[in-house]
Amino acid sequence: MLERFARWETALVALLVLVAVVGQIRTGGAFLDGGNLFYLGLDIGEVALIALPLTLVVVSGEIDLSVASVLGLSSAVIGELWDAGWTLEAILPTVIVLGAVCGAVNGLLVTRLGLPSLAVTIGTLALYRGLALVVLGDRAVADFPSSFTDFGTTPVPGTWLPWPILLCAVLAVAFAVILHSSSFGRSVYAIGSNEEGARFSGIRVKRVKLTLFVLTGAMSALAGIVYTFRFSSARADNGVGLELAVVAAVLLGGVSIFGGRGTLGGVLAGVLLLGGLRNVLILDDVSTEILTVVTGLLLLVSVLAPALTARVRTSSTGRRSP
Amino acid sequence: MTTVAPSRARRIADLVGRARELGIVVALALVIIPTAFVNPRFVEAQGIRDLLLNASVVAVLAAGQTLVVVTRNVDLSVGSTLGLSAFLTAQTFADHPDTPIVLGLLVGVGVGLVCGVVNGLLVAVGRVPSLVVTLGTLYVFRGVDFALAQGTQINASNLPDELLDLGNGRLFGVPVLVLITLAVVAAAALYLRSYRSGRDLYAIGSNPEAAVLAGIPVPRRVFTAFLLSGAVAGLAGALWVARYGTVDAAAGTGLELQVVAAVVVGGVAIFGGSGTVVGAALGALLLGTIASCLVVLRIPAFWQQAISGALLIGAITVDRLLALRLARELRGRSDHDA
Amino acid sequence: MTPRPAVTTLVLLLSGAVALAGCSGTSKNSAQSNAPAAGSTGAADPNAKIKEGLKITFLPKAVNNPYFTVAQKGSDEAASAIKAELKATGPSEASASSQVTYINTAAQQKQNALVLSANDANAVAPALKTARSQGVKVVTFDSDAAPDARDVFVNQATTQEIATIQVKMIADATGGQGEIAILSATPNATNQNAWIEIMKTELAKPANAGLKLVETAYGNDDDQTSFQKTQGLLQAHPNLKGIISPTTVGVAAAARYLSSSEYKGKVALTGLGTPNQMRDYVKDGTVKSFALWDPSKLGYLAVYAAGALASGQITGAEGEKFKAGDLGDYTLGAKGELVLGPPTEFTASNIDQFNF
Amino acid sequence: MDLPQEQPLVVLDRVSKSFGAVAALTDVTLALAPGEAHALLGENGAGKSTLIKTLAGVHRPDSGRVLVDGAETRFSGPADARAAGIAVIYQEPMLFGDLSIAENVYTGRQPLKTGRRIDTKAMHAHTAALFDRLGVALDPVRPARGLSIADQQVVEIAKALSFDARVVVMDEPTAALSAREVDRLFDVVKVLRAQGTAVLFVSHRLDEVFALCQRATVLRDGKHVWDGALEGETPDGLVRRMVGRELSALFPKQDTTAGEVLLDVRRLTREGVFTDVSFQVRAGEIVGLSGLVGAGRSEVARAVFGIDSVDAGEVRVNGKALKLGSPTAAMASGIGFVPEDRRQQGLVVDASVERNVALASLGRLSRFGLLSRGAERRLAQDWAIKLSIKTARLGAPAATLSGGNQQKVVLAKWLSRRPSVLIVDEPTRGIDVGTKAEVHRLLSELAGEGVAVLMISSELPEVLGMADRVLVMHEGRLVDDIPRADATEERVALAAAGRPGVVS
Repeated sequence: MLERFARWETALVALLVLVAVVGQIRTGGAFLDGGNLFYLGLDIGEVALIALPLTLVVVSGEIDLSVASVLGLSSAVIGELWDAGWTLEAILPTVIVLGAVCGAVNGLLVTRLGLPSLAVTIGTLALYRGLALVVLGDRAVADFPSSFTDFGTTPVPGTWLPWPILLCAVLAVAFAVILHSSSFGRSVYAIGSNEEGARFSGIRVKRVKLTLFVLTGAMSALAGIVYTFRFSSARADNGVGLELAVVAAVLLGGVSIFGGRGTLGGVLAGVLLLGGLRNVLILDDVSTEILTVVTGLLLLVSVLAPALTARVRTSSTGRRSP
Repeated sequence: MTTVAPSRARRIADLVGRARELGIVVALALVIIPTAFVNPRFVEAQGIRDLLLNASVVAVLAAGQTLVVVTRNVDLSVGSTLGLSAFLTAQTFADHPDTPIVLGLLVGVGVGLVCGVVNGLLVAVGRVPSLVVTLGTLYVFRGVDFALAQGTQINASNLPDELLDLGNGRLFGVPVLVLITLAVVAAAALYLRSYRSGRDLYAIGSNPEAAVLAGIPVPRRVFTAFLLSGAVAGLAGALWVARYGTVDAAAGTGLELQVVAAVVVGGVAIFGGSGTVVGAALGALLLGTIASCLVVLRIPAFWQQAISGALLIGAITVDRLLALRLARELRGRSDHDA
Repeated sequence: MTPRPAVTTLVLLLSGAVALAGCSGTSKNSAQSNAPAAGSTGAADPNAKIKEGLKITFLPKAVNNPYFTVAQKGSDEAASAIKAELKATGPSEASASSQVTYINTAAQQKQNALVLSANDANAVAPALKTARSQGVKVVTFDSDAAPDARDVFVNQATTQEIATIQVKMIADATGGQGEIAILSATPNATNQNAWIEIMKTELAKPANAGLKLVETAYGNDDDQTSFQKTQGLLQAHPNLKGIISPTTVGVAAAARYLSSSEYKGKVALTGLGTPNQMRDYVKDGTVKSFALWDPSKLGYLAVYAAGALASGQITGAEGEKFKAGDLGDYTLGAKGELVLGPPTEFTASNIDQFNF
Repeated sequence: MDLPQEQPLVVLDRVSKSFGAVAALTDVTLALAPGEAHALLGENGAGKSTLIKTLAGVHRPDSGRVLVDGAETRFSGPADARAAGIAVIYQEPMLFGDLSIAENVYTGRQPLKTGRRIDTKAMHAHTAALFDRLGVALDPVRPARGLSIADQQVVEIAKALSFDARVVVMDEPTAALSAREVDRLFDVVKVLRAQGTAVLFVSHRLDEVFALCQRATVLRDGKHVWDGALEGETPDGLVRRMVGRELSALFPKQDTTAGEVLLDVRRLTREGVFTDVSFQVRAGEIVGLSGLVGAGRSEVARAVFGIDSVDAGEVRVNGKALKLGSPTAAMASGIGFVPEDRRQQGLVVDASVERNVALASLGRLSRFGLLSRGAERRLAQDWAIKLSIKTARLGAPAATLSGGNQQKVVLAKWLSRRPSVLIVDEPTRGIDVGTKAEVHRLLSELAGEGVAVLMISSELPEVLGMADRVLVMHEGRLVDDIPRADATEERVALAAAGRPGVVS
């Protein structure tokens, strides 16, 4: 029972509540205002979309730093194809497939050649962003019809809920089911805790990992679509640096960088906490630099706290086995 | 366990070890020679000097990063450390124009040391994965930098001429900055090759568990690696000021990925245990040279990043294939016992 | 074990999400134009007094850009003159979208006016429109947003003036003969691209027939990149005689490279720069002349315009007039555009009179 | 031989050490005198490893004292133990694969020249000299990666020689050595003893113990059972002390009649690992696979199960050809595999017991990819009862269980799939005697139900007691196939040493 209280996810939710309460007081009620929540939702949309599959990737013991570049590449391709006269109905599935292909390249390099995913995706981080520049160059394509850009700029009628968040919520349920209630998800955890053990239990480690990278690529492309419509601007440099924000959110959500541990709920709480804190601080006119520092500190706390509590726990009960 | 055909196993290992540095030198030649054909200016004195100067800051950082990476860790905060150190160094010179140059450089190194201590303590004592720690301090150091800078920029006109001469001056025709870089690389290489604590870093990265059993003070050594990486990044910050003369809070943003790329291209195993400082520095030179070549060859700027990325992936792939080959050779060689 | 079904489910969901985005074929050609501009509401009352206690947000491209730090000084002066409450805020990196959060926040905080320099004319437009619909008056300065997304644009000088003066300066410095190159900011920068277009027209004129533009490079408004791009330009074009850098970051970096290289004095440089950054290079002969407006005056005028808008003195229609404190009277041009005045040309003889 | 009478070099005095709730050592006393070779005996799990690690400074005792030269000493880490002159050679040596052999020998103690720089030349020369003394020809400059276990051990011994260790602890050093190598090792030990070094020798081969050692200490269940001179003792007597009961009480293999051939391995070859391995296992049969560590036994099992790829050969299960290189295919064909390394390969130790039990049955437990937790729990409960797995709750991480119960979880994972062929690799390593008997009974029952069991084991008594047939491997080849009636300790040992069928 005590363990349950000591869980990181519980701490995150408590922090979220704290941020909401303090934010509400400090901003004179502006924080929990529907309009503000709408903007908050818009701001975290892309990060949340990418964090979903990335959670699975990190739980499996790998990492993908190329996500923001896939987002940029998909945005650039949307712009280029739109300029070439394609219909959006054709462009969007194409772009998602393209994202999946990008993910597959990462996945194949990691699983077939046995390369460390950190190094591979630092490489494709540069490669995909470079391809985005090759595709769209210095152009910015902005003349998308409002029937599509409204998706990124207006709430679901009658609510303050932004469309991307609705999409995100649906997908979050899907991903939560996959990670926590499917045999696939169970395999992901097993691989992350003990890849060798998983292999000895007949789990197709390579195939699972490849699937995760493909999913991440496709979701990053989807985030690219959302991003493009939200700003009604397709550019090659869309989302530069977003990978750090996503990784930070995933780690803050309590996913172990070594794999095998973490929950999707925790990650969503992490995304909300980072986004909410940012929103409160900006509303409260706290300067940008403090924001950066707070992000970094939260990240440090997220890994330090479990490490320290674990050490306190083991020192009180003693180590289990040699 | 009779004779192990020693010379052969050794030869293969040696070859693969050196193949990396050789490979980079060959790659450099492959890049430079055609470019020089198209545009002879590229290999004139000014062109060569520019190549070396462009690579020098990244090479210095790569030397520090190598110390960390061989221990199976990584320091992603170097870009932010450099930025913070660059700004504080520049501010010191701007506020006290009479500061002796060496003292100013020491300010930079000191700032880097402090950052390194923070990283080192968190990783070695807090026993938290370095990737996460340094990702966190990447934000924290940059935030502190922003907070201190408050949107100001320090320009060449605020800086003493002696400092700027350091960035642009030459000694026997070689830019001073390049000489400093060479010195840092040589010192780090010597440390890793010829000092016990330096060899310990390889041992830790090669087999952390065995390192503990062998009585190596693992936390202390890892701490030292981060400390040195921080100090080197601090020095790089001071050199940055000397080189560019203009510093604001954003200096060095995103540099960490370039540095990691240089280290990996230079043949340092991302999971520790092997690789040399010279290789990493050559990796930095190769990446910088390719970028310059593309400009000179008038390849559209947009292609440059894609080509660097492809190169990085190519490098680690070749590495991996070579390593597999080596492992197979060694396995074959030790099954002897006839 | 069978991972298949779970994954299939997800793929279906993903495609569903895409299908959700639209049903019939929508292409560039079939698309209708965007919704009409919000337009100005109500009529201007030229005699209205500027209200006291207006809440104005000042949003630069990025908070750590020295150019905007200077502009902010001017806006602070103007704000205290009209007794407005000015709040400066903004992102730490000048990315296309990072400003949107701050625009939303300004609307959320019920500010009376927002004064901003847009990182991307289109990316900020939807947020600005929403803000305007909530009663926030929007003034852009330095770099415009889509015209239907703001009330007034305070231009530093007309595009024509800025382009012309730079071509004139490079012609003077090179003697009107030889290859020249442009070192710009980011490839998407609205201002720079507009100026470069006009520069090209100017260069096509018979008077400038001796000048040949060989390349446009982008330094991304980053000191190091600009520095290295300058190097690249010089190596790629051995006969290069001059560089125009219409951005303060680029011109300073280029000057810094030239002054320390063998090209010093052989390759001319001009562009837009701040006197403090360029002083040394003008004095050591690397740069003969460069131009700029006074950013602090730009900020000053922008805040006055915001005050006038928020008080109903003007609405953004062409021909409306208002008094901008020490700067005197201004008249709005077409599409709600204000022009600060012609740029100042700085040379060794006058540079010491300026400090910004 | 006279017992040395001087003051002991090192004494462990009533040392206790526990990990969590498990007491690994209780009041154990051990004294090592100069010039003696002292055997440390006990079954797997008796506490030998913990005792060695205490001597090595890895573990700090919870109570009791460590005396060096009569003075109480505290080792705060391995470096302290080494400084006190204690060298430990682990069963599977811990070398730095990326570093050269010479550097492995001189880690942290490299010879220096001016400016405190490492004198590489001297280091290589010293290492070569050490290898000369040991009579081996290893190249000091080559990297340690890829060395055979025997060679790695030589490196470790050279390391001990290099700092003139006064106490050398050898943890089953001969397990992976050929007879000639063992002779050479014994020569080295004699040299060490002549220099006044104390050698603590851990081995399961009692003939070696009697050949080499003068005194012995026997541990059982973490407690000191006996110590004294070996003169006058018999192997049987020692085994009784180690086991605490008669041998016949163990290994209850029922007699069964062998049925169809279920597992048929034909000319399986993985280059550099094993060559041309062919054998069959029939329904109801337990086939022992014996041989020295490193002879290729586990590697054959891994290849059959599809973990490693093979270069030639085929495997048929129940008459059908098996797609090699795919554990999934092996499982589908009815093979179950309890691997050698329980913590690394058998279990996901951080995951709960029920998840571990269900791990190999995920496909059967889910519909449309969605896992039924109820079915998972029922499966785990069912098997926890069948195998009497002792755990507080099924949701507890597998890491919290004792070794024996962990092994039962691994068995449950595979048995729940109802395999027709079960491969077990060292099924009783490191588990207590009681559980060991349970595992044996279980294997016997399975065979009785018609399962074909292939059992790899390094414990000869276990193999001899359980197996219907014993296959023996030597250096990657199958060298002997001995029916139960002819299987004697001597014959198996000779075959394992590469001299099959030369029983007089």
